[in-house]
Amino acid sequence: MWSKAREIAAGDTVILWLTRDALQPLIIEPGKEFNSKFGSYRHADLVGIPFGSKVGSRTGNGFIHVLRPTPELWTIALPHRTQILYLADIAFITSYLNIKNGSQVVEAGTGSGSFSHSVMRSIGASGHLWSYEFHETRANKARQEFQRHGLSDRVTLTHRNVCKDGFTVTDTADALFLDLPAPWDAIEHAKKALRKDRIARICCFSPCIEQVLRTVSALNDSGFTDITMYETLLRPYDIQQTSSLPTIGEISDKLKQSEIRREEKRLKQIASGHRGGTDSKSPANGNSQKNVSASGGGYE
Amino acid sequence: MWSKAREIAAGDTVILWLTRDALQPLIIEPGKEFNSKFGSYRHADLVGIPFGSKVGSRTGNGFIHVLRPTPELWTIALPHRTQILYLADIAFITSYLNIKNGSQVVEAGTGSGSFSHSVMRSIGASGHLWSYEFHETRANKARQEFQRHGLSDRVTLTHRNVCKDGFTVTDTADALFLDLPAPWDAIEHAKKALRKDRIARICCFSPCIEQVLRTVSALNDSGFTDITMYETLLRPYDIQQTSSLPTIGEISDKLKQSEIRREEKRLKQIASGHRGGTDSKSPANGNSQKNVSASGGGYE
Amino acid sequence: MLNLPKIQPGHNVLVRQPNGDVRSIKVDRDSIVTVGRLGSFYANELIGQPYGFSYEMVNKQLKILPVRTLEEVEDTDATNELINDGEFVQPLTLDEIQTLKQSGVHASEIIKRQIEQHANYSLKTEYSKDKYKKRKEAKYSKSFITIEPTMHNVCDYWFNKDQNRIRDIRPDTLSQMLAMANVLPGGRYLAVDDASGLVAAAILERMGGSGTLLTVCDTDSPPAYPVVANMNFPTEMVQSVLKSLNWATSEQHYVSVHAPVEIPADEIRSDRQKTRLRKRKVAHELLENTREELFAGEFEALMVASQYEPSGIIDRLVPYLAGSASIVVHSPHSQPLVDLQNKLRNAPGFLGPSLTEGWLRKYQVLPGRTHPTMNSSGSGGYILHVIKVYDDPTASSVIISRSKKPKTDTEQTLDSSEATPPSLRPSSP
Amino acid sequence: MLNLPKIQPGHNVLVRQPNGDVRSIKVDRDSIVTVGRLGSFYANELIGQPYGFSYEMVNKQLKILPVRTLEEVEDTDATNELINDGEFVQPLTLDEIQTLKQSGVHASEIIKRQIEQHANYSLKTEYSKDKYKKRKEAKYSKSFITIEPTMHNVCDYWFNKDQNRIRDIRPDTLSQMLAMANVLPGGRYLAVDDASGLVAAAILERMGGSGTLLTVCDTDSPPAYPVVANMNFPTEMVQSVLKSLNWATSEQHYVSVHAPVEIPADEIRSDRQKTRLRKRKVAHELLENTREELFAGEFEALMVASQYEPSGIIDRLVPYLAGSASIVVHSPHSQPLVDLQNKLRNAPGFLGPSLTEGWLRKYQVLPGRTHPTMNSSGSGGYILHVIKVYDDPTASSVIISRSKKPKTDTEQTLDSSEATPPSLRPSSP
Repeated sequence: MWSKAREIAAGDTVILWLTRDALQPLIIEPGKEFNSKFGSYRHADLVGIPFGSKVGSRTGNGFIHVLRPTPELWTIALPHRTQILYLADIAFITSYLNIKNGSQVVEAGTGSGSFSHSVMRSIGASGHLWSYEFHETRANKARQEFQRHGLSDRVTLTHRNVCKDGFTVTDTADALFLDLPAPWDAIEHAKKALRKDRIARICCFSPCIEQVLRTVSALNDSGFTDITMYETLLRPYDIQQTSSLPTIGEISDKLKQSEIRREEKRLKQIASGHRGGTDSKSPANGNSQKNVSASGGGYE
Repeated sequence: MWSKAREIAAGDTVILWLTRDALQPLIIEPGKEFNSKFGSYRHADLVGIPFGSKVGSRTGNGFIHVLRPTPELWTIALPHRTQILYLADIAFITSYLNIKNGSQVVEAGTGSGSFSHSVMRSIGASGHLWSYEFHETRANKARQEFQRHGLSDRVTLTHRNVCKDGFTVTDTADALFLDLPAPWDAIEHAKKALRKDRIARICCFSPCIEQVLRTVSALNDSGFTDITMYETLLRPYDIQQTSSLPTIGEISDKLKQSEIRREEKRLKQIASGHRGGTDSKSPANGNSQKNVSASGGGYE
Repeated sequence: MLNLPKIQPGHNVLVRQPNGDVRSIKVDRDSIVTVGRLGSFYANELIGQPYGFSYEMVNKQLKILPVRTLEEVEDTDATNELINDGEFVQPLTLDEIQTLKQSGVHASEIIKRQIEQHANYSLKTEYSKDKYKKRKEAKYSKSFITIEPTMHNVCDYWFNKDQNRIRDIRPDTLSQMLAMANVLPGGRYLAVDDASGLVAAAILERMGGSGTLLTVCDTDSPPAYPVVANMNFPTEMVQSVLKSLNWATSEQHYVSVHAPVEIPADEIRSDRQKTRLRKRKVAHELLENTREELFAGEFEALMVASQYEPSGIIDRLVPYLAGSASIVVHSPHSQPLVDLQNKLRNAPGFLGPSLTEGWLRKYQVLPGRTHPTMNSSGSGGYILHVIKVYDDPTASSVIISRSKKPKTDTEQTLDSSEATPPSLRPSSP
Repeated sequence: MLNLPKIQPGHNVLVRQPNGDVRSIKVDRDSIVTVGRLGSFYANELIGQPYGFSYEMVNKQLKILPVRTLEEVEDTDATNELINDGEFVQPLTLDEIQTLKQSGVHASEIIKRQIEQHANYSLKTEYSKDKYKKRKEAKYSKSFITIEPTMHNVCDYWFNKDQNRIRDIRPDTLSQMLAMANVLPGGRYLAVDDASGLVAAAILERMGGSGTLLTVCDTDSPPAYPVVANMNFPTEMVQSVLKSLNWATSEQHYVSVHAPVEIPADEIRSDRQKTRLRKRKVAHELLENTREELFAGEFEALMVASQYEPSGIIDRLVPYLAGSASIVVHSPHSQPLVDLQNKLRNAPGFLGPSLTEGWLRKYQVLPGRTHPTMNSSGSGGYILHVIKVYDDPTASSVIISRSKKPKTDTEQTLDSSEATPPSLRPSSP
């Protein structure tokens, strides 16, 4: 997979962390430059420094962090060719399908390769992934990517519509994952691809309820058991304001002081019995239009 | 509806709060006694005291709180004849259907009357509820209950299977609520019951997704628009432990002290070179089996 | 029908644009109303109309559009297999579209032409086609739908527009608060509303023009409740019911500094001065009456959605509640209510404090494409609910047998004999 | 096939009873195994079997039951309209059932007889009938299903059995932790596991027998990790990988009080004494080697699920992490991680701290009756994730232009020039 060395070398794929929302993969090719609004960097300057280094811009106006790729960082940084799966789903599916060192895994479609990378991380060198993609351009791009990441020996990528033409392996997969618009069309094929001598598992991912119901029905018709449906999310935890709140005693005091000030003004007006020029826009009845409003209130 | 007087009178329905999980409705009938494991109380003793009073048992072994009924308390305390709707659903449906003072509302089925009570609270004396229940015994029990709660003029309760026989009103309802196993069979009838001169609203409550989808389809076929589906819950907020955590410095010190004690023992053993009787079960090698474990750890 | 809601001159009307955005427009007689960037129309076209119609703006006039139901989309064998990513681009140039628009071509026509020119359109799945059409319609249609100003819709509008100003109160949360407080027509309620009047508006609607709502605010003048404006309540429905004090004037020992001034008649120099003195007297009487109304007590519920520390509010207002009244306190954050709950647990006079958080999920309902909408709008805040009761200290000492029972959650029982801060002790009957 | 998991003598096997409860049973050769109150069987019957079969216990022997798929229930016109509430009672008396059971009648026969005697059965809807039959089956069947000890299943078992002992780590949470820490075969990891070994077990499984897992524990002896026992790992898969220190022995300035004692040969009085001295030397060498391994650093991730204050743990262990390594800290409560996140935001050497909470929902999937299961098991806890980086103080001073940009969330940028507690400064390269 990606480099495991301490220091970055020419040819390595790295992930540039520009900001939390701007991550970008980069292949180190000395001679080239990386330019962005976060500064300018020579690839050559990154060679030999440890992964995880903060690097200042050559031109002095910014910095970046250079990270070792992981499937999780890749998922955030990768060029999206399709809607992709994110961490919560990937992690849960991997866990539920019991994908681990040595697992034989089948997936369709490859899509942007987000799940593929995570699977290849988990199965190690002794496992294997058969990945199918019906969209030819996407398949070719993914193939190049896997090669560049040193994963060619862990994965067999096939351009094929599995719903029509089935899988290329039989009685092989420990785990099979379908991320297709109509997974039910692939269930019978999937059954053939799964190994028969032990428990093997299938997961079908669908955004819409109708798809799920139809898939459940197809799985049941094909003799699968223990069918369950899960939804999972990873929610950012919002830190709650802990500053102490103002009290009604404080606002009460403010209101009283303000009333005294207005009263002084008012008594003056009543006593004088005539209307001063500067008072013309200052209302003089009991209910002033000028609000004393506490912090954060802000009525308009 | 229920008494609005400050003090409890004979004939009033009250809610007895025994514990948070044990609430019970009671009709005050002087001469009777209320007995439970929370003590013994004469109805007569409750007459004349204000609603919301804590009352000690006559026999001195317990107390209860005597509350004014509300639809929410009634929902918790009522005799359940069916699965009932709870606060989150009732509140949301009431809001979404815009049930308010003066609303003309239709519901089927009546069930245990939980939603009915809440509706009659919200519509006031100028509104009306038509409630339908296909189960005769339940219908009769609900009718008695509504009467006892002084609600007979706000509600028309009919024993009827609305899926087969439709509703008794046409062009009348501002809002219509279906809590039926097969709401889709009642949609065409419901359309007739709803008023035509303004926006009128329907809500169908179903526990299963397939029911919802079939209902959506039926609503759409009948020409309803703006169909949405909501799920709502009221989750108790669990207060999180805020006590400060032990530090690794503390446990490190404990471990060191324990090691010194064991070392003293061990050196004594080595020096003496023979096995003391009491030491026979005390392991003497580098890894003692006796754990120093910090609070809360508790490995077994 | 009596309560047939029609759009009246001066109403604030919520309208939904084709892209889903909701705006509030003011419909004054004889004015021209502008709807965002969509266009404008003569307000009189809308006056007298019931809510819920869909209109298209044509030469500043409104054309009612037919109602649309969901269309079943046929699921064909087509997939997006042969469409290259990134190639599904705008088939008409921006200039071409501009020219079509200026020549007065109808939106549906522009969409049709785009589809015709779109090389890959026939290769797409029916779902993709449907999505594409809808997106284009949202972009070119000059239509809007009027939304009935129900409390639910108005709350939803504000929540989407600026949830801070309504202190994160979502429609489901608001509905729970109303249910917990048992608000009903003709009741008497106390409220503290720093949520732009959302809570006050909801109570006012439930009261239906009878009863009393007394709010305590943090301003000299009667509080500005902008949400109430969106409800288009008839004036009398508000004026006969709503009264306000502030945190100073609601104090029992408060002495008004602007009590009527007795000025000898010969010293009154002008009519203007006379008017002022009269107004002052009226204002003072109103204030005193409102104070008396508060101090008379026996309110049926207290609802709080405030920026101020809640236990101080409870201390101040609970004495005016009737026995068995509900106290409902909302907060966007959990901590203030966790603290409050802990206080109330150890105070007599409060029964069954509970702290809850609402959870709401909306689903897109389209035939064959039902799924939860993922804009999970975070929290709608937290609600503390507790019932005011009259304590009886003599009844609390014999209960050891009960409090030993596991899972019997009666906090009152456990602590009522302990010392409690007098500030949390409500008035006894 | 190599990794075909079969039940071996000595394994801890999870079995699901008809009522849904899962138990762990020990399958020792030639023993008799008891499954709760259901019955018992000869362990040898199960040895050598693959996982996932359903068995019925008949005379202490196991009979494999046919696999069951979901049955489509026909939706008839029947409703529960004519059944009186409370009347749908047990049609056979307890005595009658007991007699049937003792006479060796099969469970399915008891259920059939109950149904025959049930006056209202034919009036019920098909759904109700199905529910009734299932309930009865769960009650009388002496069957169980073996569950493969995948990490997911074992975690789920512990979560349901005693979630406190695994610090509320739910299967979804555990999977997220593993993904965030990028655990892979052959890697080198640090872990603090006060969660009964759940985290250690998960890392060990992912490592597949190669690499190093160094855990730091709070006990004198190697930590007891009971969850690991449920995984039935081959011994070598654990022994070659797992090493442990405790909070004392992992300190850099720690000096072992039981360093080898050099006793003159003539003073050694017995073989026993000799053995002790040798063992002592071995233990000491092992300890020193493990310490050296820790201090060599360059670990690829740190995972923490601990009862101890987390920032102290971070201070202690982060110096031994490689650049770009992930730090993943779990807590059942949010507050300790909120505090930690605030600290890390202001410390150099930590990139992108994020705090998340997992959300999981399981659905009952039965034809026509799909709905979320309502035992929403509360929280699976909170996870803080952050990346260890090598700070470059010279690079941080020129960044004002960036930090002014709205929504650019780089906390490091904003504070890296400020004074930070040295305790949070990781070792520099």
